[in-house]
Amino acid sequence: MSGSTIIFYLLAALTLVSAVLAVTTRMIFRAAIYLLFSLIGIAGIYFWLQYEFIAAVQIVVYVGGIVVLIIFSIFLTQQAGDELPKQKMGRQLFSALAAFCGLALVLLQIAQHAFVETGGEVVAPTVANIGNQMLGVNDGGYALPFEVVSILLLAALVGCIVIALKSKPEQT
Amino acid sequence: MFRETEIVKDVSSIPPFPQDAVQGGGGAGDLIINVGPQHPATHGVLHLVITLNGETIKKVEPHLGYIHRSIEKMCESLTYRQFIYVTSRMDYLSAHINNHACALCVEKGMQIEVPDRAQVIRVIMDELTRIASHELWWGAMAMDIGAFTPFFHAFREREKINEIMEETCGARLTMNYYVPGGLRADMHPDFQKKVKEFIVLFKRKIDEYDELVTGNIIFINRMKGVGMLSKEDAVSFGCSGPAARGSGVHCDIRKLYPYAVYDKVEFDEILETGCDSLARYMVRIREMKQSVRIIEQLIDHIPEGDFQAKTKAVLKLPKGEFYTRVETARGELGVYIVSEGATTPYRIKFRSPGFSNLSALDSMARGSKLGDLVAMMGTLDLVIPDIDR
Amino acid sequence: MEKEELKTKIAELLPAATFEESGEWLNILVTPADWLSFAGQLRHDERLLFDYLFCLTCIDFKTNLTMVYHLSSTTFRHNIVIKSVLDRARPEIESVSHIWKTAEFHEREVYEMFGVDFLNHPDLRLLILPDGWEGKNPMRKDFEDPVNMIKL
Amino acid sequence: MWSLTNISTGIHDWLIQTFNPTWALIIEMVIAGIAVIGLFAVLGLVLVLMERRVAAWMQIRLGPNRVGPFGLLQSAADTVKLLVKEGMTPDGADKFLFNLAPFIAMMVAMLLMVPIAFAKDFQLWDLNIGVLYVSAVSSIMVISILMAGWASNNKYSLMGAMRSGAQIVSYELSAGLSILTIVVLTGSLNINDIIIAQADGWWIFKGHIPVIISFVIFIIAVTAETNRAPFDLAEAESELTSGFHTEYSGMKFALFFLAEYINVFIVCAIGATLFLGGWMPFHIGNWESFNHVMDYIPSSIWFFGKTFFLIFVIMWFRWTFPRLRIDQLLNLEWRYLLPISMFNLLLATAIAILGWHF
Repeated sequence: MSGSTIIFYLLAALTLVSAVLAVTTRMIFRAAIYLLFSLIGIAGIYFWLQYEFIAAVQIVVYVGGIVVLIIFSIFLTQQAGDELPKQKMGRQLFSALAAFCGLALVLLQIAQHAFVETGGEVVAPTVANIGNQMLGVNDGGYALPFEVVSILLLAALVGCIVIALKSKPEQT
Repeated sequence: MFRETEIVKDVSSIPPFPQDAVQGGGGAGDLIINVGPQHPATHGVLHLVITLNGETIKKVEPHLGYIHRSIEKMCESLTYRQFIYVTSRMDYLSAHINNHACALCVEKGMQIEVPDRAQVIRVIMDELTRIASHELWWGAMAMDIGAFTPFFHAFREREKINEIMEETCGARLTMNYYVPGGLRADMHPDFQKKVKEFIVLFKRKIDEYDELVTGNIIFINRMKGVGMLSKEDAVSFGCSGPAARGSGVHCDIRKLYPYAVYDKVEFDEILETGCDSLARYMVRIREMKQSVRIIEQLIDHIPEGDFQAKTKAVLKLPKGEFYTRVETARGELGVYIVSEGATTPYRIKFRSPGFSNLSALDSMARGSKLGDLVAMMGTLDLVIPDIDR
Repeated sequence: MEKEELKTKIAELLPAATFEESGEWLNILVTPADWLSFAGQLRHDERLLFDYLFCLTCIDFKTNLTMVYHLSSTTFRHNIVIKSVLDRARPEIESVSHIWKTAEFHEREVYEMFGVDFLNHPDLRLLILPDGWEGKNPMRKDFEDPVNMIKL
Repeated sequence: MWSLTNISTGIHDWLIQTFNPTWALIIEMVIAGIAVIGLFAVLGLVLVLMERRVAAWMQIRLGPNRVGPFGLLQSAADTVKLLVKEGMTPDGADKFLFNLAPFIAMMVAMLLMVPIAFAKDFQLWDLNIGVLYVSAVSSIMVISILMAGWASNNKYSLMGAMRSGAQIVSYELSAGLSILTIVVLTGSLNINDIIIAQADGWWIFKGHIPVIISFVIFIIAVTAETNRAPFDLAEAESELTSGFHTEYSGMKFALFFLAEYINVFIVCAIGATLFLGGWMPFHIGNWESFNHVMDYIPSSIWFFGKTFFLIFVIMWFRWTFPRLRIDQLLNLEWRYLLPISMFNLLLATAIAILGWHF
């Protein structure tokens, strides 16, 4: 086993173990932190694949944005140190079933499709290439999805501001 | 209660902080925090229970008594010569002025004529004390706001005053220099020279203070419109001193009810009408300059003569009630002596400026941010032993 | 306003008051029952306007407790002293904290030190003494604390 | 000429010749790790001493002057003190997260060392997205503060953490935008490319006013991001005693303390790299003779000189300004810095496209 493989397995283990812990822990803040580790593990795998740009974006968006958002909502709603109540048996069974179905689906897909080596030339994932691809309007360009997503985000932002402005007069 | 004789073995027997005792607070989403008794913002053992909604203050409730020494009760068993020295420990930053108030009260009761020399030296000492106190306030307040450096700059000049005090009174903080009828000892031969040197230095340095802090945009933003205390409220809360003069209340005892030689010197009563923390800040800064002005007028004209009037060995105040008030660095200090004709006061009450000023804190702080609270406490210039007594 | 003028004015407002002129300021003796309405008049009367309560305290004369209010006017600069004799066994007087806001703290101090009960005080709790203090009032003359008090 | 490059290439060549590639890589990693930890320790000691000396100088006092010659060993003595102190975990705290938080802070600070070019060709990993990497990884920093604030089960800590979270998330925007100004002018995210692009003059001199504006905004934003005064609301000791690290003691506190200083070093290093040319000596256009004279000063001295100059500036802020209030802090970012830096970025883009820079 080469050093590179060991690193891969370590990262994969970090991702999986913290993902499992994130759903099994009954302390909500810890769950958020385990989720964070899981996301960092994924970013690590991107680094391992030498997709540095994707890895950095993964950290910026998920760690710097989403997890901080989750933590803030925990701060504003929860009491420190409280454990969540234990879930009912039925719910536990249902979620286990759902998780198993998801896993089965993924495994099925992997089993059905063979991984073929691409014969084409290797495209270096440099920033310039990513930029060209992202804003390209030619074949394989992502300009339209990019713009659609930004409009979606803009709509979400405007919605947030509207909600934030609305709740003010109610308090007083 | 934990007396010295009892040793607390079981930590769990110590009652918790009175979090549930807060009235009107504790609603949903409210956060109750204890600022003090050990907290960097309180400059002493003051305990504030603050109800917060987010960063916004809903209620401030002071809990006092951590340094209460029952000075009033103590004075009931001390003679009229002795009790003056206890008052140096009240507002330790204006020890001279506290002593002055007590000495004045005893002199009023005994109808002692204080020699001119003692009067003039007393006023110079009082004003030096005021400068020293305001300097310490300036440094400590800047530190509350987050600027550390002014503290050391202020202490550099305060040290000069302390040296002058040390030479003449033998002490640096709790001076005990005044006795009924005059002064305990004559001034040090170098006194005049040193005071003049200090004044020359200080006039230069006070402009430096303005450059360092007063003109700073962050500082002005932190102070302006913070801790509004309207003129009516200031009077109603019994505020006095710079805290009230920042709201435009004409309350300088040195002008209204002149004592010692304050009616013979020229100085201005500083009034600001901003009603906010910046106004209170400016009052103190400008007051230091007025104090310098008073000292300048007197330092070359200290009359010759006795420094102490001839008094009887045992002082006995006639039966009756005597009230004197002086202007300390924090405001109006009243001394109320009820005498039954004995060698000790029957009842003595110190109307301390800090106690009344503190009572205005709650109404000032409501609705402002937690960060503003330190600015307000800074500009009220609270000295905790003065409040607790 | 001079002492005499003040005296006539106050005699108009409260005929039951008794005066004492030995001290520096005019001393007025009122009964606890009269105090609240009289205080309101002192504060709001256009010729008196006593808006500055600069000292509020209590004296234990062993036979009775005497409340002492030092009042001043920031407009006319006159001072008076109000006294009210309370029953030592059950000292009670109306609170004036809604007339002069500073009275709130001073009354709390007098409450714990002398045990005077201020009626209608918004928040009559211990201020200086530690929580859970029970028993006697430290500033009364008969207070004994063998542990902490040193008798000279 | 003596330089760090020769040492590093020498070691690399020797390792490649002596061991097989896997082992050579592992040994190189170990050496790099030890070097980073060593640099950490040294930087921590130096910066703490420097802070105290700068503070003392501004406050007309002497500062540490007893331990060792000129007090140079003071911070070593402090470290020993902190190491042997009891590290307490408060009752009611979430012990796992409470103990984890300082290590996260430390790890983030260590990870940030990766793309920094300390001297010519002396870098741990020449990432092609170096600048993006720094701003991405530094965003994990906020997690450690939030974690510490939450896990302490202390209201002061929680409030400090909330403040710090709001502050860091906001100021990351302007810091990022002012970094982008340089990225736009250079056309690369790679730190080495950015430095090479400054061979004929540092960006601050040849980038016209937009670069100067973004430099100022960068310094303000990173001061806020590292929780330094006048933006030290997260640990405003006159309001929140010590903010998020109120409950920490002993070595765990020291780790937070150290991480703060290392972060200051890193942001200053990034600032020096982007705006002041990193290890690039002071060059003026194509004036070969002058440039050649400047090249005689080793590149590491240029780098550390610039970085420590910026660190001094940030320390100067701390000992001069009063602290802002939380709403003023956020207003400053959202009302002033962010719009200015957005407009500034547009301006810089126009300059880059039209080729107006020198």
